[in-house]
Amino acid sequence: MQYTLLITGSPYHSKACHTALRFIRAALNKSPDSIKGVFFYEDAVLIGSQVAQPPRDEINLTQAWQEIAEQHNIPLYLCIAAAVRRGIINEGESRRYELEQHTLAEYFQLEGLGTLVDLMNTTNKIIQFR
Amino acid sequence: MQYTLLITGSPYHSKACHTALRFIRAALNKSPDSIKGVFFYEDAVLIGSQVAQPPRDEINLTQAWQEIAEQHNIPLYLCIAAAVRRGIINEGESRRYELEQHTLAEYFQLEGLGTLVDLMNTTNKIIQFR
Amino acid sequence: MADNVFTIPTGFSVLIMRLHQINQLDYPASLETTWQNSLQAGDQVLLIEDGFLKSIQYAEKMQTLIKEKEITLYYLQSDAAAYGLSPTFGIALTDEEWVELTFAAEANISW
Amino acid sequence: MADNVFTIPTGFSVLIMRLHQINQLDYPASLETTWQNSLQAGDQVLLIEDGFLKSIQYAEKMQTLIKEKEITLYYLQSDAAAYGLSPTFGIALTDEEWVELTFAAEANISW
Amino acid sequence: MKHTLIHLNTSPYSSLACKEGLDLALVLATFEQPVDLCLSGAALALLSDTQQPTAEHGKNLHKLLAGLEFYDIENVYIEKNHSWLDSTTSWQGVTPLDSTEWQTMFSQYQQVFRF
Amino acid sequence: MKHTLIHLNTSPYSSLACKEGLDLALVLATFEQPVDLCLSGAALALLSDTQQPTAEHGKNLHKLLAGLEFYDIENVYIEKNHSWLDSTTSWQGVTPLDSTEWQTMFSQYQQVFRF
Repeated sequence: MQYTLLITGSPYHSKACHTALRFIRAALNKSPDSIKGVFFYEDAVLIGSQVAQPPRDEINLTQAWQEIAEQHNIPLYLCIAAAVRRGIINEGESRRYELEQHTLAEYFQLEGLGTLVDLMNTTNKIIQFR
Repeated sequence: MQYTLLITGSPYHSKACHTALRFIRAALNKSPDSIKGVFFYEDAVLIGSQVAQPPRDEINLTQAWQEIAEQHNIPLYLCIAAAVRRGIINEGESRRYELEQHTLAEYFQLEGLGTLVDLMNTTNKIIQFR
Repeated sequence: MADNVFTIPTGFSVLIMRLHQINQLDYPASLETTWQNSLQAGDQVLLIEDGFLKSIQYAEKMQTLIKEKEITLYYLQSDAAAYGLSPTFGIALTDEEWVELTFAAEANISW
Repeated sequence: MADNVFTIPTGFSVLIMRLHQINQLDYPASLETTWQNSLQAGDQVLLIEDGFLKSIQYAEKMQTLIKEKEITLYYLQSDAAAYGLSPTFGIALTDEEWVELTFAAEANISW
Repeated sequence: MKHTLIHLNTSPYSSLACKEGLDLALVLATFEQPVDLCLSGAALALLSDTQQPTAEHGKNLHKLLAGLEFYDIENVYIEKNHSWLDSTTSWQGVTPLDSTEWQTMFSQYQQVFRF
Repeated sequence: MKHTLIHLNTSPYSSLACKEGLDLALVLATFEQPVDLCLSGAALALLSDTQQPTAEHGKNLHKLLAGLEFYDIENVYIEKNHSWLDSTTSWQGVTPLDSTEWQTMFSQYQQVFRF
């Protein structure tokens, strides 16, 4: 049985991304195939910034999620509309908007809400962290 | 008599940046010298992103603030610690952290909280929007 | 002025009249209590953003607050127009009057 | 099972037992009422993040809720350790048990 | 297929939450997923007919309501007696539920997401 | 010089607000501005002596309390009877105010900022 995580809370204004990290670590530890994908929506897309620099004595949350993605081959999706308006932009979007900079961190990918619907229909349940 | 605006609410999660914009427009219209500076702290620093792309049928809030700064010569300060951890980074900080990208929009500047204390002591009052 | 004003150990003996900026329809319960209890006679309350909706949804409670706490209540004309809703009490301000009121207050607090 | 369950016009006639994830100490008043009223007998409530503090600050109210609504209340051991506070009721979960409970629920709602 | 309830509880003019909730509802409907809406708190302001927000307030989301039926979103619930809106000047497409119905509503969906 | 009250109302482990409020208080004090603190709601958790947060919970801000006096921050107010903390296992440097004192406190500062 596989599950989807939906994260909507800001990494700065809420604990959603932190709590979901604790959850996914425990879940993968218990059964490595239990999570099919993680979808970030609303302010949670801010987690996908390669530019954000947390103080050295604090957890690097973006990096912690990247490690999950790398080690367990779990896709981390950011809602493209929510991300672009919040300044989380990959190279392709950057060119499209004629910008010089891009900010999307490795292992995160921009996708439409249709991807969430797809996860919804191919996994047992969505667990939300807000 | 001059005043300081302190803005702490996220441009995505609150109306602080929108309401303060309405306020500063009315204030400058009434008396062009009334605002000495605007200080963005906490999640409000996200306003200083040059990368964020709001949908075309919505207000471009960063641009609206830039116009205020340009037309009235009002400094827009972002708390540097709050900004760097949230991925709003100028070229200097970008080099310091050995990053390839920078995100700080024109007319915004990164400053320490000491700048807020300075404004506090050289203006009549601080008006907060959160 | 400060003769029978109760003072905490800050050494301040004068209560500073202030403009309370209220921007939420519903604060968490304990904070709602705190801001309402902190009102002093003569204070001003300005409803902005979602706070404007208090004048509609909690009309009775707000009117009681105005009387009991001896405060003056303001809201912004532009918010009333945005929501398409008209409160039956309180003083509507143009954006220019909003600036005047805010600058004129002895102190400001944004809840 | 659904014989005397009241149903709204969605066409659903079965109440789905669920795990309510509560992550705030104080929700805005109306939302606090909504989530508590939405509890059905047999539901589970999991306090996480700030919500953990409900077990300390609102200990009595939470215990009443458990009895009246016939629910089971859980919290995370790691949160209790982080805050250095020990509730006198409710079931403490390891992170692994948290995952089990969450996966096992018929439905989940994050308030 | 999972039946989803999108619960809007924030003002259309206080953050992006209300808009992003509606966006999700419309995408679900587009992908032919059954979805209902319910409105409470400041989100009830969405229903007022006479809104005239400025650009600084935000997008006028009221206009989307008329199109919901086109997306096969047929149920928009509010709690009876909890609405402070004048029914003569607000959107008529809502279904008011009494308290018991409102309270059990949340347990009748496989998925509930609040915005 | 303006006397500032920094009002902490959020948990040290729920967002950056509590930390950023303390940062502002310390900077004000460093610049020799008079500043007091008051704590309510989830911010009272700051006082518990026996905290052991993980990196995911956040920084242990309790440790900062001992240093406040060094910064000449001498007044840390809480509301008497509103604290749910065991006084034997929580920081002793607070000044409990009764309800009237607590309520008038907010009117005794030129500036109040909540975090």
